[in-house]
Amino acid sequence: MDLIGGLINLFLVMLIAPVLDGFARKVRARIHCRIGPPILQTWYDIIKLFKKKDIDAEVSSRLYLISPYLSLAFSLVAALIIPIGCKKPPLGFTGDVLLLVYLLASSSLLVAFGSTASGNPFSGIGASRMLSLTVLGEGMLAGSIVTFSVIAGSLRIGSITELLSTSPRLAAAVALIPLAVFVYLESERVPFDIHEAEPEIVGILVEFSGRKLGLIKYSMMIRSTVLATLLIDLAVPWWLADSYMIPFYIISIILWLLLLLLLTLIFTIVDSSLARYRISMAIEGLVPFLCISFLSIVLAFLGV
Amino acid sequence: MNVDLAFLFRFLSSIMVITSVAIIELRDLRRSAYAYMLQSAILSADFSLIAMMTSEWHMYLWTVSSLVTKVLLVPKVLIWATEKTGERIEVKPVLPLTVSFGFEGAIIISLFLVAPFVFPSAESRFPSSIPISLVLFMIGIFGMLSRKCALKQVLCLCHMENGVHLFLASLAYRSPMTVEIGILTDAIAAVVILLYMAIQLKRVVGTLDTFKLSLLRW
Amino acid sequence: MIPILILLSPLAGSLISLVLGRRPREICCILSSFISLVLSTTALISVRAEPESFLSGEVILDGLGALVAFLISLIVFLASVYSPYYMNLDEKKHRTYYFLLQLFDFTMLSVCISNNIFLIWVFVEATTLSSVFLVALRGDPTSLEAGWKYVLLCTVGLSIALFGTVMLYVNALEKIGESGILWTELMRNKSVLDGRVLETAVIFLIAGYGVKAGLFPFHWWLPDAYSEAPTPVSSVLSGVLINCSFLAIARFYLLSPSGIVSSLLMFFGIISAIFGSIAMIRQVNMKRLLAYSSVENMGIACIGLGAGGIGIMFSIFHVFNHGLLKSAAFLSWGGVERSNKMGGVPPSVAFSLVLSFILLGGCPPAGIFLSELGILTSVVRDVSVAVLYLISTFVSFSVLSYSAMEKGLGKMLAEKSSFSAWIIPVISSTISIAAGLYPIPILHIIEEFLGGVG
Amino acid sequence: MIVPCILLILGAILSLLIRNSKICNILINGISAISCLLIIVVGVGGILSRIVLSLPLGLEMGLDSLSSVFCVVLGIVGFSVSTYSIKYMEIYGRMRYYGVSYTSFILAMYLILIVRNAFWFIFFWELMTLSSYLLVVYEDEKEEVRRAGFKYFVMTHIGVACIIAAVLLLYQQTYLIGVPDMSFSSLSEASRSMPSSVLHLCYLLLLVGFLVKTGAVPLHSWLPDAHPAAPSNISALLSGFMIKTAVYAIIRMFFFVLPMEFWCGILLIASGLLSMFFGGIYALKQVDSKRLLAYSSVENMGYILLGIGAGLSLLATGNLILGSIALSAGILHTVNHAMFKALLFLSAGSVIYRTGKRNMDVLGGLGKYMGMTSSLALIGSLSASGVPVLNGFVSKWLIYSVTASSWKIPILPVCAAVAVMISAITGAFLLKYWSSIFTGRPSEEVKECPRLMIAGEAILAVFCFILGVYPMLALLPIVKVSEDLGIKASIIREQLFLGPFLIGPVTISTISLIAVFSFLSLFLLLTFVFLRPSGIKAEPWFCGTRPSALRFQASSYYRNLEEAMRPAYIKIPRITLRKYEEPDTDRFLVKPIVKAFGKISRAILAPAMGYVQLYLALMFLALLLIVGVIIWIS
Repeated sequence: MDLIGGLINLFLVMLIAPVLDGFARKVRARIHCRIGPPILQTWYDIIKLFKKKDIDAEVSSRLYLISPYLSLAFSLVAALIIPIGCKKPPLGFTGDVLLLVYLLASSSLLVAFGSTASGNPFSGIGASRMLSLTVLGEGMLAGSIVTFSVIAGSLRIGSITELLSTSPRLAAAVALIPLAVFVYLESERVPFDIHEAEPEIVGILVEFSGRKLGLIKYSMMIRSTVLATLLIDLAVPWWLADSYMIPFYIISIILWLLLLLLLTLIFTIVDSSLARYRISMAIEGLVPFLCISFLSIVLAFLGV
Repeated sequence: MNVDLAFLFRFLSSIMVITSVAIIELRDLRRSAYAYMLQSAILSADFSLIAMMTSEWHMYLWTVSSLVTKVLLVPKVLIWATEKTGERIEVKPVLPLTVSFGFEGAIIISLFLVAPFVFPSAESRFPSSIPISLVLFMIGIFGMLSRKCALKQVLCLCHMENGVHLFLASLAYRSPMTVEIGILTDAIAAVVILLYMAIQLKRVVGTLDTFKLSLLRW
Repeated sequence: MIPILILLSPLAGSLISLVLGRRPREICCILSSFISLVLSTTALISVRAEPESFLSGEVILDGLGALVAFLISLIVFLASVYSPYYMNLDEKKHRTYYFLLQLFDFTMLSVCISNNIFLIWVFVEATTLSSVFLVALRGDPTSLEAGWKYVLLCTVGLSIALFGTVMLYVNALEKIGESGILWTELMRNKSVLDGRVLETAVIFLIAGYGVKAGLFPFHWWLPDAYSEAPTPVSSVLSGVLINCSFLAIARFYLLSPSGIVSSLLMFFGIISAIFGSIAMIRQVNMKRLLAYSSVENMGIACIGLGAGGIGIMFSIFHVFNHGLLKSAAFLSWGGVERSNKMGGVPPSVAFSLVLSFILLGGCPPAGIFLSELGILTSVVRDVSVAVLYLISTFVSFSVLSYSAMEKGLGKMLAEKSSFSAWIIPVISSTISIAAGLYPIPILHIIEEFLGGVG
Repeated sequence: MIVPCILLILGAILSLLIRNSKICNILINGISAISCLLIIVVGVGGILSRIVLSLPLGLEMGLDSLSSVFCVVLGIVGFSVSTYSIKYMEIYGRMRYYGVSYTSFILAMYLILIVRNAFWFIFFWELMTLSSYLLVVYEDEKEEVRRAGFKYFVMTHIGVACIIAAVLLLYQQTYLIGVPDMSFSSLSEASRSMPSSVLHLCYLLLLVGFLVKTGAVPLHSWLPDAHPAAPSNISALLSGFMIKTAVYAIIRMFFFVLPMEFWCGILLIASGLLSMFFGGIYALKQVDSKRLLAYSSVENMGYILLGIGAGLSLLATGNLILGSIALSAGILHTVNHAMFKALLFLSAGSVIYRTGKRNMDVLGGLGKYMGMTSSLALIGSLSASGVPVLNGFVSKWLIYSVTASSWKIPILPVCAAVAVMISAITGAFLLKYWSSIFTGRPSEEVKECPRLMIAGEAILAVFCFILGVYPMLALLPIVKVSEDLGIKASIIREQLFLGPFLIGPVTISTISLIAVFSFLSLFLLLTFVFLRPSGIKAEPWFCGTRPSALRFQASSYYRNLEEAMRPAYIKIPRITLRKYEEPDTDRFLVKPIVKAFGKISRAILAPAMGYVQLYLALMFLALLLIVGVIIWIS
């Protein structure tokens, strides 16, 4: 069942991720009083990018070529670890949640390395900004995940969700705040879209084009979808089915979709109502959340 | 007989204190050397008195040797050194005369008071020899501290050694000959070496002012 | 009769060298010091727990004396081998130098084997007088100044020791009789002596000989004399002269090793160690730095003496090692001075410099490390003392290794240097390393000596 | 066991005899390489079976799992560094100096691992310190090298003094229990009967002594100076193995010889936390490539100490399984760090070999000419930042997992959270390291490094890869260490905890994860080998500016982050990035002390003004005081 579950996970995530992006674009357009593109527009974009002719940067390392593929691969492996529809993820073991953190971080780190490998100084600036944010973001993520593991007494996502669904705790609620901020941060929305913003000329993607660009964008979407799923899993664990029993499973997958759309809606509204930060402001803005995440560990130990 | 000798001893010792003040305070080096000669002569007399009182025959020898070295040799060499360096009058000392007198008085009084505490069991057959030897010693030190002239410092050293020798003679009069000869030889050798160095100083540095000798610091 | 022969050889050497030519004089000096080295080595090997006495007890050969005599003759031998390389003198000074060097040797050796407390004083004073012209050999203002201070301060200081000696003698005369002039007799009957007078006398003696040993408030002559003397002479002065006075201090201290005397000695030791080590920080002149290091090491040795127990044993061992390494440091620095004139330091000289300096600082394989450790274990009960002690050793270690690296490294020449410029310091460093790695024989001698005197 | 020693000693002697520096160079490094291979053989032999050897003079030797694991690591690192050095050392002179110190350095490190006697341990420890000092000051004509050497020398000797003091305290106790002996076994016996206060003092002294050598904050300040000062192959050895000998010593002493003590573990954890934090954020700021790597070593030592400290405190409180896993994680990270850090230092060395520069602000774009070196450095960087399928990930992940699940010691989960964050910082500064040197517009035209140098690096890179995909290769012998401690290894292996990486009970997830990892690595290889550029090349887009005016300097990579973390850089008023300004604890710990001592020195030397009268007066003042004391007493 694990194998099939894994395949289902992969399939769902790969399918849904661009749709969510399209949904976000639609919502944003509506907020701007535009009609906006169709929801599947992002899918069309990706397919188009895949078909396009590839142009390489002149002075580049081999990593520049392969990093999009690797990034996607890591994001996909991360999708295996996250429970979708069932409390037990397809690839579950003690410490899996930390592996998840690492896979996602590595996926973006590889993109950063790859973009600097293109030899363009602007990508370097983008990469350095991205990693500056990631440092704080990882801290927040780690803090909240450790909180959850302390509360649940386990390092498996499966056990954590199971426990949270039966006995909710205040510390968990506190830990959700930095986690949510991190998920928001990783989905590259205003005000944290500094390293790869639409109106920005510098950024990690500046030298990527064609298939590579498509792969990276796709991998970013998958990453944010996986993270959003993690947030949903930990925030409202009740919708998850206990096992792969078909009816419950399918219901909970539908619930998952709805929750994702809801989350995207919220994020997009926040996104549209905020202005962009300068990088230094963004970094300083994240520090309080870092503190909150470490506070939540203390709360967890206090048994709150 | 013994009583008289003791009185004589005390009398002579008291004169030694006066001579010691003279040695320090006289600005003319030759006069100061003569004062030293006088003091050494009294010291030799003290030695012979000790010899009489204790009937230690080798104290006579000591008398003779101190007569030869301290009364004749050292002043002679000192005067020769003043001639050699051409400095008859010493360099102006650190302290003015009155202050200097005050210090000496204080040293004399305090040592007479303190000595019984420091050397309580060294009761001697020779009245007040220990305080006086200490006075000579300390005044010598005081002279060395307060005078700048190199030759004067040598004189003060000699003076100080007089004190030490008086101390030695009045307490360790039974020590063997070799010891006394050794100690005297050392003393004389030290004085001669210092004088030689003083002459060298005059020749090389051009002055006997030891305050000028402060090139080596820290 | 070995002790007398040990003495005779340098005395004869000094007299003979007056009438010889340049080259023969150097050889004569080397030869005489070599003979006394051989003799003192045999003496060291043959030394017993019960000291042998000669000339109706005036001369003795015990463990302590033999050890220091061995050290003296070794270092004087090394210095005399080194001198022809280093010294560049005109005829008159040449004669003076070799004459006085051997005379100095003679007086120091005499201190080691004298048993008569007055004669100890006489010979310690004689070491000053015989070495003052060695210090002032250059004859320029600074060296004369150093010599002047040296002889004046030491003479005055030693007169304090004479006071102490007289007090001791008078006390002994009453309680023991005529033979109380001998140190061995005093040791044997120390319980008979009047305790308070004994204490006072020993304090005076320590203060007096402390001037010569370079303990803190009395050390002022020491940096001047060391820095102005020609380097081989500095090596002898710092290597063994202060050991002679330390020997005197140790002998008299052993008469009354308790109560106020030991705490006073400890106090002197601590302030000397702290002062010496901290004063080293500011020195730019290496020879002054080494001089302050001598102050520090004498302080450490005094701490050991004052602490008692194994501290005494290790302080004697410390003095032995310090002598070896300090002379090595001076001689290697002499090599650096020489080669600096030619523009750079050859690697071999730099090696000897770094080696001797860091070993002197207390780097492990050397014996000095072992002795410092031993002394530390003896003072470890008293926390404040131990802390001050550790501070001083750390500071001196840092300063010495820093200056070794500053002076020894970085200005290398590929050229070869004169053999004696580096082999001599390396020899004495090696002996110290050997003593550090296998200290049993020396410690055994010291232990027997201490057992012999009770 | 003895053969490598003989070979190395022979090498040292030969290097003294041979005058031709070229032959000498090849000979020294060749002999070292061969003996390192032998050391690997010895280590592997030790893993398979215990070996004990007793020589005269108390020179007992033994190989248990712990020693063997470290031996193998030493062998691998030493072999690749020696291979690398054959070419690298050509740019240096003074081969005889190098030969003696290099061979004795390896020899000392090897013997430290196998001796079982405290005296010889200290002896070889000292030999290692001295020979490494000689290697650090190899370029002693430079002022900063001498300074670094001095600092290294003094700090490690303070450490050695502490170690010796502790061993002597233990040795004293062996007299009391009647086995006056310095071998580890009798010291261990003695420590059981020691009064607890003395034992605690021993612990403290040993901790300080070893932590100095590991370069743990706050005793680290020698490390970032000494590593850049040394030639790069030596830095690789220093960072790759020498600082690990202290880890070995900590494990040996605190787990095997002395009774395990809880607070020692906590101290180790604390210093580990500090090291990883400060090492990480200081590395972020560096512009000197080797200095950056040195701080990265401090950071990684933090991870190792965290693992070992967690192991110690857990084992001491009776959590046998978690504790032994934490210990294994610590050792595994030691192994991994040895591989990737040596690789990174060697790559920095290759850059120095070709350009002579360490300043990352002026370097750039070397990847165009030094393709292989660039790729190898990339593997090192990715491995160090913990990208899965490379080895850095596995051990870091194990450390996080075990600390995050040690709920009984509340500090540990917090450490885990911090460690994860620091890991992101690692990625950040290694990105800076790699990209500012190897990407961008080339700063100068250079040639690729010689094959031998590449080969030396490649060996390490291969190990980074293998240990990343199949960490059980290293973990199996490491778990035996816990077995030596008396914990059944089978129990540990049965814990699903380590599931994917140990041959435990085969579960679906185990297999699938291994499958996934293998797949990922295969994917990586395939893309690396077969993915070809599309053939269409374009100038990088410079947003319309003149390309020659553009360069993203290393010093401006993380300016904003550094500004945000300003409080962590201890009281630096304003971060000036253009200069080589050091956020160094020295400024706050060492320099004030040195300054104060200088002032005291000035003060106490004030009376020494050269006046003989003054000296006399002082002497007599002291004398009067003494007399006063005598009178007062009586």
